[in-house]
Amino acid sequence: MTYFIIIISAIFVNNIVLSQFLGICPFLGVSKKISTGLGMTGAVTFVMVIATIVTYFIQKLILVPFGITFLQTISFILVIAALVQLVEIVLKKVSPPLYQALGVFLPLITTNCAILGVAIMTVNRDFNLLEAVVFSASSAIGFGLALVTFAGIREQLELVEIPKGMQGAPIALLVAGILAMAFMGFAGMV
Amino acid sequence: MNQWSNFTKGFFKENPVFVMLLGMCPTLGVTSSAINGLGMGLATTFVLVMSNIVVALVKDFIPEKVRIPSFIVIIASFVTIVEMVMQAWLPALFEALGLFIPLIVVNCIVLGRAEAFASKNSVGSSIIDGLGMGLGFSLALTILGTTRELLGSGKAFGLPIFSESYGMLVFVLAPGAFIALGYLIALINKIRRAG
Amino acid sequence: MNQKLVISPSPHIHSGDSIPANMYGVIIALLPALATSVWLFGVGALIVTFTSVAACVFFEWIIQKYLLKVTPSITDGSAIVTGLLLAFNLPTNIPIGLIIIGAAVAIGIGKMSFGGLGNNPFNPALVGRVFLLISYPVQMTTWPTPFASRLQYIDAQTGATPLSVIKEGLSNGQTIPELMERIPSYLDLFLGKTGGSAGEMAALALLIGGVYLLWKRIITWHIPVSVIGSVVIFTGILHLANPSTFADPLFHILTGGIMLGAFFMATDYATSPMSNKGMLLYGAGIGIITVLIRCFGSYPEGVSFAILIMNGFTPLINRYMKPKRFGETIKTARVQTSK
Amino acid sequence: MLKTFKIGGVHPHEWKLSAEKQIEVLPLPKRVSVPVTQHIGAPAKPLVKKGDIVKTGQMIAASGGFVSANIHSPVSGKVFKVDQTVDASGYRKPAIIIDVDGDEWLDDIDRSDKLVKEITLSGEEIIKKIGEMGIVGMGGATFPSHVKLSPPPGKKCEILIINGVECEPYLTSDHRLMLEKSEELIVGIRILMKALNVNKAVIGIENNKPDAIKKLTELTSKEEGIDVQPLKVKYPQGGEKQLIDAITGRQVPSGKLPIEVGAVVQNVGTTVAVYEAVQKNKPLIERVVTVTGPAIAQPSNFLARIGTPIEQLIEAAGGLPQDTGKVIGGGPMMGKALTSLEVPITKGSSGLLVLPDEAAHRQPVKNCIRCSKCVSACPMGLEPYLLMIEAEKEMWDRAEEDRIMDCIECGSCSFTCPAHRPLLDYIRLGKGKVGQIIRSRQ
Amino acid sequence: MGKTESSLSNMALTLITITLLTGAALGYVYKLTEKPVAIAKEKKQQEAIRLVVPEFDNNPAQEMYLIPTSDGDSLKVFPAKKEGKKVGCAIESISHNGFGGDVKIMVGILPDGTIYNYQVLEHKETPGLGTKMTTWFKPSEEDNVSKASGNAFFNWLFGISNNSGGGNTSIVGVDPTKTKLEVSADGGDIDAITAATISSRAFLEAVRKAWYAYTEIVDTHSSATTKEKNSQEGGMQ
Amino acid sequence: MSIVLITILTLAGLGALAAVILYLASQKFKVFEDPRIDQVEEVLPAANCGGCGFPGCRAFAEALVKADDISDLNCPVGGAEVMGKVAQILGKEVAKSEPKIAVVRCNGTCEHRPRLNQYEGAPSCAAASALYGGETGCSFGCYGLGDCVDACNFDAMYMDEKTGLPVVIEDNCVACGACVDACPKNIIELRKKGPKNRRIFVSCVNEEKGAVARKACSVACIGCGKCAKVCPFDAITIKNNLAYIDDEKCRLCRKCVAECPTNAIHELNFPVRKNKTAVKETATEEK
Repeated sequence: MTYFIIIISAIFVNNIVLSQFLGICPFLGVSKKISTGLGMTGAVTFVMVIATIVTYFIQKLILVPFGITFLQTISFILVIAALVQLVEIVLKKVSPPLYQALGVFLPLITTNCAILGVAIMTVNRDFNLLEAVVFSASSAIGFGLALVTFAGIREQLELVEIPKGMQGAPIALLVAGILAMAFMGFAGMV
Repeated sequence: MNQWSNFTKGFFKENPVFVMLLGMCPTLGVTSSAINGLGMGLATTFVLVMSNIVVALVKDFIPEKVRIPSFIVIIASFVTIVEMVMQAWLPALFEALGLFIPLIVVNCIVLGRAEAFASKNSVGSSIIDGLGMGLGFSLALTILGTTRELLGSGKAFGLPIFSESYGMLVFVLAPGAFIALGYLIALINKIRRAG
Repeated sequence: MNQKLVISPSPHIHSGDSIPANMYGVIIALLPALATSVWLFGVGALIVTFTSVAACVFFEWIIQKYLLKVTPSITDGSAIVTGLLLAFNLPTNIPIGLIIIGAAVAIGIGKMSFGGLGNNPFNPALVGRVFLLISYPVQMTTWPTPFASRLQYIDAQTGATPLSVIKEGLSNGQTIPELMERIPSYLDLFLGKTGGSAGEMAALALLIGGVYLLWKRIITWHIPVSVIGSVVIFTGILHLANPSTFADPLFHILTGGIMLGAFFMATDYATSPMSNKGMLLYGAGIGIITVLIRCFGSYPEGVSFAILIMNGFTPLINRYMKPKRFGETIKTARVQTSK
Repeated sequence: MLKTFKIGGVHPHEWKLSAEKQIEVLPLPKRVSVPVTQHIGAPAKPLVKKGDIVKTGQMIAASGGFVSANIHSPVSGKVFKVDQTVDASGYRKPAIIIDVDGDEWLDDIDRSDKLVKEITLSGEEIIKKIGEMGIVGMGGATFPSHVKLSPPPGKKCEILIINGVECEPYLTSDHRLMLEKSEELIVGIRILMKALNVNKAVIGIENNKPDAIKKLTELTSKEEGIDVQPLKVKYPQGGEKQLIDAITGRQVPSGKLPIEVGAVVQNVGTTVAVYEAVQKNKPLIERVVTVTGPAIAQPSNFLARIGTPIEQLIEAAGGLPQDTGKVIGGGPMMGKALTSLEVPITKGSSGLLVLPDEAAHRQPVKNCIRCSKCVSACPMGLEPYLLMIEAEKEMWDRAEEDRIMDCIECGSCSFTCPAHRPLLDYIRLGKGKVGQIIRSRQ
Repeated sequence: MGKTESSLSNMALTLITITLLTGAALGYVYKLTEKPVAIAKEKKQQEAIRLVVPEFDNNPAQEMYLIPTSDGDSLKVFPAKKEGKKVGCAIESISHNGFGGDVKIMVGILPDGTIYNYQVLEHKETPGLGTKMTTWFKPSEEDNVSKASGNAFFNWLFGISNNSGGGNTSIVGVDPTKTKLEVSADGGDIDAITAATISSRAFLEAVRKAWYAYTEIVDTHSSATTKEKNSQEGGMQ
Repeated sequence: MSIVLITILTLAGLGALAAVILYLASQKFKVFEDPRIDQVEEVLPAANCGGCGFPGCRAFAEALVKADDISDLNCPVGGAEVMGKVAQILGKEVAKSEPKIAVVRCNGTCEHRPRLNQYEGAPSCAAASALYGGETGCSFGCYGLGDCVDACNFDAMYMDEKTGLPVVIEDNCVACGACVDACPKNIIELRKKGPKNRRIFVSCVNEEKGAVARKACSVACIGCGKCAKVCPFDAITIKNNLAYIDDEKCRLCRKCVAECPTNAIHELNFPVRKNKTAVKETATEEK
């Protein structure tokens, strides 16, 4: 049941984009088309799970035993940056179709604070490995849910005449705000 | 580019938040009050200036392939320093900003300026650039923080302006952050077009 | 012949249908519920409805005239519908200031920021309602008791809604059969003799309005049926699984905003899907999310949130659930050739 | 049992003002102008030149390709000139203009009223004859009939459908034809059945023409293989694909011809013309035209020669009313607004509708409120609101994906739109553009 | 480009150099801030304790000891003494049933069993609603001040009535044996924060837990000497 | 001191590991790519913010390298400076050819061309042209519904309310040709801008015979051929009853302008004509 709670919490109740404010840059940046949104979601899920696993071991095997948890930020981001680059290089060679689908989004992910944020949250919450994996995967799905929904709305808004002053970022933020408001309905569901 | 305009561009013309839409996560995440916004802005400014200096200093020694990792390490170390210093001397703010302090490291503004400006310019102009951008960022965060605090709880910088009971709670919460920023950007756009 | 002939592409005749006709149809359909509300809550219902409608029309007019600089279109009735629906979602003892804020948010944020009628991806009345609910939870969750103080407005005697009684009781460890004692009979619920927002409790009156809308072909059956159907099925399953924590389906559809939501809010043109299949999915989504929030969330009622959330999914539904094309029964190659 | 098509459709007011009016023969005009393009496909090549003397029924322009049709002189007289004349669109198109002098017909045309039942020609000969006589689809599409009757190799026609639906409001020409030329119609069907080598034919008639249904049912009760199918009144049932769906339950796949589902559809008027061509050797030189409109003094059905200026028809129906705002060639749903009254009647002119000024104008356009009424009205299951926006914003890729090319331009969407949006205007535009793109891709 | 080439040795060398330098810098700063961080943390705790119990002159943090509760948590108890005499004890208590997660509070209980004061240490409740718990359960002076500050017209417009502050909201000075520390909706004696019953319930649960823990100390070590002994043990921990 | 040591060792270790793994991986999994992508990426800010609409700077670089025309791609972080450099690398700046400008070849104002009917369809020339020939007797002339104005991205066109014809704002026109493509009647043509913006052209595209054309529009070209006869440079040809002035051959002598019986030939930006000698002078000057 705890896993179920983690999943529901990460996807709906504490959605990383709509209530935790993580990953806003790609949320606003890559949400103009549904297809791009889907690709980004795939890439984020992939990297987020791997990054969480790797940083989990770094935390448990290096930082905590040596009493140097203050190095969390720097070592996590170093690992994530290297990991993203590694995944990109490997994917490009091993599976070009997958690279086409996901790889193009990989550079964006280094600076996606959702990845680092989820990695840090995972260790802060003292999850075990399986919980960490479940948590990161559902966070990524929550990200994807918000992103794709948002992209859908934006695609539809492309078709109508938005008042000039509201075009672009303002209307996107407004939609995100209303979406966040709607998602507050899930409050207390865990 | 003259140094003065280099410094001031971050305030309005190229404001990282309102115009370039960078660093959105902390912008939205910590601005439930003006003071938090300001604190976050200043912390980011510090990291921005310091990493700009260091990147400008070492730019010629870094091989291409490890450029990004190197910059990230430099930035991350300053973030860690900020983290520790705040924890020691500003524990209240440290708690209020929470997760977003380590996340300065992935703030697009910091890495973006390091890449776009500091890695190509002298130390002096990098400082000015970092300072200008950082203060512009702080300004934006403070404005947004004040707006949200005022609308949400009737206060500005913690000082009561009107009774808290009138406040629209939404503005303190996540949705209000998006909505307030959306309208602020619309307003800024209008001013920019008019000006 | 001295007159110039008019040239226009076909068709040259029109059905005579118009936006005002649809909007005023909705308004007429809402009248029975308004009457019920006045019967139950008296002057408060009138004040809230009037303020809300007036404020919505006013904000629509002022924004169109001075901010958007277009010809105001308040006569098409859409602002009145928004005002009515907003009012129907508010307690009848809500302070006037909040109604005005709600109307400003509904029209300003929910509708005009997107360019006005038809462009808004979210139901304006619900944007206003949810905004108020989150901002002023205290005022938004104290409802007057029916018949208790029909001549009083703000200081009316307050009571709980059946849903909040259930939610409160369950978290106290009581069981559904125990709590049912404290709830009016289903007949009373059907007639609307219970606490709740201005226009949402009178299931019968809303049903009459809904039938009118269906008869006038302003809405189709798809959304109301799928909303109510999915609520019945989902709560039915839960009720069968554990009758002591989950109330029965009839209770669920008679209480709260299900009827109002299913017939009037979810069917909002601009924010609901275009294809019949899409409407069914959308309605089912609303039903399921509503039950999830009611049974597992911390809010006693979830219709508003559920509709807003599904509004968010509407563009995706429109994108991927196309109407049944002519000739689709025979599998054919797509127009676009693979090369 | 009433049948109808499955998806969409609307029900406009019927306005069949001239339903009770017998077909009258219109007097010969003084001068006719016969456009060389009266059909879909290549223009016909003129065979006469200025000053030539022609007889009624004489071929004056020859088919310009496989998909094209011969054109015969509707009158006898002298060719005034071979030049351009204004067509219904206001564009100038080549036409043969003939000054009428008497009414001298070619000798081999049988002008008697005698019903010739026996079909002597073979199937191939019939098709050849139909081609020679310049028969085209007279419901409005003007597709050359001999082409339609020659299924592509490998495809077999299983059922012949006779279109007596006349779903357009106001129009009654097919209705009158079915009543007044019922026996000729039946023989025409037999001829077509022979040409197509099928043994089943169904006449589809909407339920608002009970007299036609009754009469034809009586007549066909003796005929084997020919049935009358009453249909529920719904527009656009006269559309080929909708009619096939209504009668056979089969839906023609996107981008395919009716023969794909084994059906061939012919209009009532065409069928009668086929009878006359095959049995009486008479080319297509005249047709029944309904002249109608709310303000027209005597809404009528005229048998008019091709090339007669519409002015003369309107005159015969009581003249142009004072406050005329719009003159439409065809029905109100799919007809074309005419720019001038000098336009001649062509093979595809099924009616003339004169609308008063108050009914001629469009209402102001409002925002789309996404009510989805156009989606439920579209008989092709498309999303007109979306296609319009896509055409307006020039999103051709998405328009193609959303099957803009399937649109049959029936106008149900614009008819039903409460916001009075010019949906079909833009969809038509988009169809043109997307069509170009598709062609350029091949 | 005048930049160093991307060969293996160069790459590794650069990264190692940079990490070496930053590592050194970080280690140094860590050393530098280690103490202040610890002090800040301690100060925070001290502050919290000072707020919830009467004046004392010992170091309660050093004398802290743990008491397990029935549901598996262990609460920290900080005895406060003045001139060797016990003046009260601060108990750090927690509830897991908050609206947004755990609610962590510090409750001060006087030797006579009444609640002296409390302090909310950590919570994730809804701002503007559950967050009110920081002041809601204290005597209502401060609360009324802010309520009275509104203008009468606006109060009417927003439906804020001035007379709503008077309920039984305070737990300060309350003797839990006599007052039922539950929200009134559940049959208790304390009025919940308006529209935040769940938060109030969680808060009161934490207070009850603290109080049960306290009674446990009193019950198991009823004599003054055992108390003394216990606190010494605590001190040694 | 140990904590400092551990810190240094940990970070250095992680750094070294990252470097080695990345290096080995990049060696082992090398994939050939257009080297210009790297060059462009080099210039880009590498903020990977997604502000350009592409997922990351590299994707943007690829799009830039692939794109034929990079003028509508922009990097919001780097701005014009960066885009300039990108253009340099890719060599995509088009060499400036002889300046051209859009010219509207219809003079069928409400005055010259009486309206015969009234159009009420979608306000789009393309839609109207699919339907019919136009509100006047001339089925070649301007519809006046402004598709060209909508197509213009440079605010270089507007509809003159009085004449019902589009007007080109010369200073803004960049001769992109969008209006030319947008016009269903092919009225708009890109012509040489001419010295001092001086141009001569036939402001009509009506291919009807003279009488018909004249009847529809008082300033139509009737194809009389007088201009062609008078032209000393053979710049004027008559085809389908319509004169056309070849801007490559025209020397702006203006003889044709005076000759045209319907004033269908327009001259732009010439000084007011005083007498014949003055005309000749200007003409020679222009050479």
